[in-house]
Amino acid sequence: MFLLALTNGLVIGIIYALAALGVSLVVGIMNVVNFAHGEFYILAGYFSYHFANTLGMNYLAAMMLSVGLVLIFGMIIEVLLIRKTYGDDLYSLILTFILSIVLQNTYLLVFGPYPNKPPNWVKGATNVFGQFYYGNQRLAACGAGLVVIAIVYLMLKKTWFGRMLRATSQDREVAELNGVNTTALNMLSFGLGCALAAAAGVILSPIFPVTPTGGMAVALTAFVVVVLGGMGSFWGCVVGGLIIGLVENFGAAFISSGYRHVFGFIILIFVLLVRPAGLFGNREI
Amino acid sequence: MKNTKVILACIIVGLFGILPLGLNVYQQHVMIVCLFYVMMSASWNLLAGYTGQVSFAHAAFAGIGAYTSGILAVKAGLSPWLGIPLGVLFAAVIGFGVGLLCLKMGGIYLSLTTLGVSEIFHIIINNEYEITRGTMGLQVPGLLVEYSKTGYFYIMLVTAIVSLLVIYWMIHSNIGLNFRAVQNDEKAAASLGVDVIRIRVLAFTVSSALAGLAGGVYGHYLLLITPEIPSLDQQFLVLSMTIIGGMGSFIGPIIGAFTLEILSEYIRGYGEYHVLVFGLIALSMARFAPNGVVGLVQAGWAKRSTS
Amino acid sequence: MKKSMVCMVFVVLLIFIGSAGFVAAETLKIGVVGPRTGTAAATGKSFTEGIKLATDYVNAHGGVLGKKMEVVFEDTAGSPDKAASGFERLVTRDNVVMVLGESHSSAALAEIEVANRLKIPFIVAEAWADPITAKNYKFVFRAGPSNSGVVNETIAKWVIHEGFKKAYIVAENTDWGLGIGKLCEKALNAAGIANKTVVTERKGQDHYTELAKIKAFNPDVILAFVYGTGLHYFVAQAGEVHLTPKAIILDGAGPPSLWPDFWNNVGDYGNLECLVSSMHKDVELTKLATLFRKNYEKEFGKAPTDYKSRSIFDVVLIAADAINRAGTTDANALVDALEKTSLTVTRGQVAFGTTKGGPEYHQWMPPMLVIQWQDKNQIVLYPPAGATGSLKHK
Amino acid sequence: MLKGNGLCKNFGGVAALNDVDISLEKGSLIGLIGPNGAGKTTLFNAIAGAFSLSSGNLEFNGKSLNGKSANHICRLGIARTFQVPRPFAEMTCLENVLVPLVNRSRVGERTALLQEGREILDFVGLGNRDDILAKELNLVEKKRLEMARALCTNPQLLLLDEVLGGLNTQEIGAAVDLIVNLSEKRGIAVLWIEHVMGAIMGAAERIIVLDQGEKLMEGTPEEVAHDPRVIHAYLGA
Repeated sequence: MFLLALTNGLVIGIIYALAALGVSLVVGIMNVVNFAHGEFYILAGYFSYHFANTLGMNYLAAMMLSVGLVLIFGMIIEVLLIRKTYGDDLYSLILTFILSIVLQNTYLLVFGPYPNKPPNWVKGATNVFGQFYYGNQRLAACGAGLVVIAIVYLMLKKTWFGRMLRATSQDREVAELNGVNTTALNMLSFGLGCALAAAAGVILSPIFPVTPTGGMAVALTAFVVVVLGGMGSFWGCVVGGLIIGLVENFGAAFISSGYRHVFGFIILIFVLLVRPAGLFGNREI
Repeated sequence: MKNTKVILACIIVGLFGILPLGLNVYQQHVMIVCLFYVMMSASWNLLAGYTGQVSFAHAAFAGIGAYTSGILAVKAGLSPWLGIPLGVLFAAVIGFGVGLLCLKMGGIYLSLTTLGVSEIFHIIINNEYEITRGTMGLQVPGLLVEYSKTGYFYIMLVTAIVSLLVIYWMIHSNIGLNFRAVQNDEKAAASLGVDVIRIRVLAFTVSSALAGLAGGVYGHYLLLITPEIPSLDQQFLVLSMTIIGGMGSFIGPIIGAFTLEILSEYIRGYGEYHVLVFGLIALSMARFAPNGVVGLVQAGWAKRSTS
Repeated sequence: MKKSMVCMVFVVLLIFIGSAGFVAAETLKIGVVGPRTGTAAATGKSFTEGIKLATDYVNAHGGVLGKKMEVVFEDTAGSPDKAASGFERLVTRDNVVMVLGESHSSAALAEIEVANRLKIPFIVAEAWADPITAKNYKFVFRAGPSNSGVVNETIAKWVIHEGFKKAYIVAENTDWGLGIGKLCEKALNAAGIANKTVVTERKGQDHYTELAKIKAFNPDVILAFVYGTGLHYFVAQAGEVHLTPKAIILDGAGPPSLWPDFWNNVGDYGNLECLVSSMHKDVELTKLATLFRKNYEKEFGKAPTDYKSRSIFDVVLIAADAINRAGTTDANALVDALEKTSLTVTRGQVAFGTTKGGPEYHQWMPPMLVIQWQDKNQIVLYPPAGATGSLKHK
Repeated sequence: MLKGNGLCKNFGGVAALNDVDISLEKGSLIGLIGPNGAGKTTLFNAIAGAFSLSSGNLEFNGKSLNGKSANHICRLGIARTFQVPRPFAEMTCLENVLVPLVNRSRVGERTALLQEGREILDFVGLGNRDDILAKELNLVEKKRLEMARALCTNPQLLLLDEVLGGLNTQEIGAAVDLIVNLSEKRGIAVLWIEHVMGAIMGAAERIIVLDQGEKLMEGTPEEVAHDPRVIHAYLGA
């Protein structure tokens, strides 16, 4: 039981971190909390399902294409809705909150109420520690999650685009003075945030099939992880995801499975009381 | 000037007083629901529109009011007439606590924390189904011995008027001035002697208590208290109504609540589409007219007076 | 000052627009309640299909009281409070003479209170909780399964019939899940079958923890009372952790295992899963059942899967029949007519119980089947009279 | 009246203030100068209670200010202005000054307070702008509003942060007169950060010079102007 909770906690933790990464990025750079994050996740899940199952595409190509389409969709949303709200973080929160409800109901209309699941990449289960069987798809998703996280890390630290993003997230005015086109950058980084949600969506939807209203739970967990880790902090996101994953699974295994999600919230509130800016946050709030 | 306002208010209240005579049962029901949303939006507006604390736990506080009174009625046989005040008190106490918890947080941190609080509350209701009956809903006794729509209409009307009077008094007193100062610039307000902590916690407590009141009366009107009352969907409605009406103005949420509730009754005929239509209206209002109907009217007025 | 006056006038105007009367109906309206949105929106879709076929059938056979029958389908989103207000709206706004449907017990329990208060006959189709009829409300009927009926007549008998020794009950935390879970516990204890129960959240996605607890008990059969997507997750994950196919899962509701995406969501782990259903193509009890299948295929271009489309079809027919026999829309006369119902529908001949005191009052229990998926074919296991095969283990 | 010993403030390991002593008498007018990033505004924030000190002691009229909140310090009689004006943008000028007035004393008739508010707006030269929203004011007017609000708290010590920036020569003259007037006629002590050297050198009794979080020197305007360390700090290397 202990080992199962540990394994599941780590795997789910990585997955949480991945889902939260997009939120964290957008908060860090634009100071916008995207309430509709989960809906972008769901959209990518539906896309990859329909590309792979309805159109018969290769699952990898379906995933890539879905992420790309959500990236573009995210940029369109930025232009239409988010651009007007810069500087007023609550305004963007309210707008994206309404957007999330609109998207949920659009999905219900377009994709129908049934859960949709893209094909598994791998089959079967692996016997872990000789103790229990663990789904291969979950292990694969965990691996894919790690790969995406590593790519994001390298992109932030090593590329020209990443430097520009970090410069902007530290001091927007200075970045502007140094010739960074922040309008274009905002559009790109919002799109990127959505694309990360999409990446989480295509990786996870074979395990947890997508439903029109499924995005809210994803977004909630992502918010908890981001606030816990500290808004805009890369490592905060990863560590926060792991903490929440482990706490929830150990809580569910040894205390009460019904209160699984409450354990995460309680940890969050304790951390906020001690460190109002989260574990890795240093921004003045 | 002040007199015209008072007279106008009296006329409207009077009109409402005789309204049930001209309405059928269904229309009376719609009016009662409208009044519930008036209370919810106006009290959320007190917190979000006047102190800038965009809480996502407002519906949860309505739930606290409703469940406290409902559980007391079902488990202890307490009359709702006593249960509702206790629910209000309990909501106020929890609101005070959440206000304290969120003190050091601003803006989105506060919003996300209240979201968490609301979620915890939701999970507790779902898990303690032996007490709350979970998603199944708690069937509670009514406020009236003999069920009567007209009776409930008047109860709701009186409660709404009392709530609105409390809110009106607050925003036009020194407290309201401090609320707005805190919302505009917390640091500047503190430097000018505004006790920011007291003001923020006060706003949370009062607003939560009013939500608890609205939830309690509503629950005992529906005779059924479910996790829908403290749900995020409900929060969405309250937020949309306030924004569409006009956040930060006294009359805005009242207009928003009536407009959207009546509108949603009309578009309900479209089945699955109604929430979508509702959301699209809210979205375009929030995007293109962030000050709501009141803002539009004011802008129109300003235009006319300058031209 | 003038601004607020304009606003006030605006409010008052709106109220009076809102209060404007509604045009009187030229047709005779019947209301249906059910989830068109929310987690069980799929049921709403099945209901819509069934309603379409039933309306066409009734109107092609002369309508009701010489008028055309029209069905107004009100969304409950699966939540009790929306259900109660939706029910009330059907009666007060649309002036329906009777209300039918519902598939969530929690919603139905809220609706029967309204039906009783407004004195409107209400025929429940697919909400199984016993108290719905056990409350013995004069205006409430059920032409569909009840928890105790399903457990005592079908599930428990099947478990004994197959000779299972250890059972695990998985109940979602709703009126239906908890209610049927308790009844199962009782029935299994009475039969001396070792059993344990775990309660899960309706919207839960990750069941690994619960599955580990179940695996430690090593049951022969898992009675899963989880509705909707939750069941798909559960079946897939149970397969992943190698709990199945050693243990057999029974979907205690049925439809989720029949939804179009079931196979896609659970993959091979769906093989050998069992489910409760009231419909199977080889076990058509009446001519009407065959007609229903034919019409359904003609109308929608596919075979009917979710049996709830047929349940609502039956209930609409029962209602139309009662109205025509009563010759009036008076509620008391309708109740009298319903109590005297003797109509053959797709699932057999309907007759409502009239003995007060228990859940049998105003209840008609259609026969239910236990079906097993064997290589994507539905094999009827129980009752033995209708069996088209026998239980397969790995 | 104000006494500070060994004031230190660290931001993530960087010392913004390092062992600064400060002392002010009633009615005095002290200038605070130093290059950008010298810690002037940090010192203000520490005195006004915007954040707490890392170490050191602050006393006002014999009462410790350590750990006191901003509003508490304001009620003790210390008022401040902000370098970048922070008016309550969505409120009228009169409402802006009403905020400190109603918080100064819980009792008091609204009409009397409104009267006092109008007088103070008049005094800073915003007499005809009562009902204008603060966000519609120009920079100079915003600075005046900032000053008016600070005065409405009825302070004994006024902390002014660059109130002259962006003003023309004539406006500077008027502003300096107003500040000197406060100090001399009303007996309000003023601690004044300013970059417009001519003005502050002419008006202040004494000048404190900060550089890189440390107190470089304190003296009369005359002494400061000729001190080589100050010249070096300003011109830099």
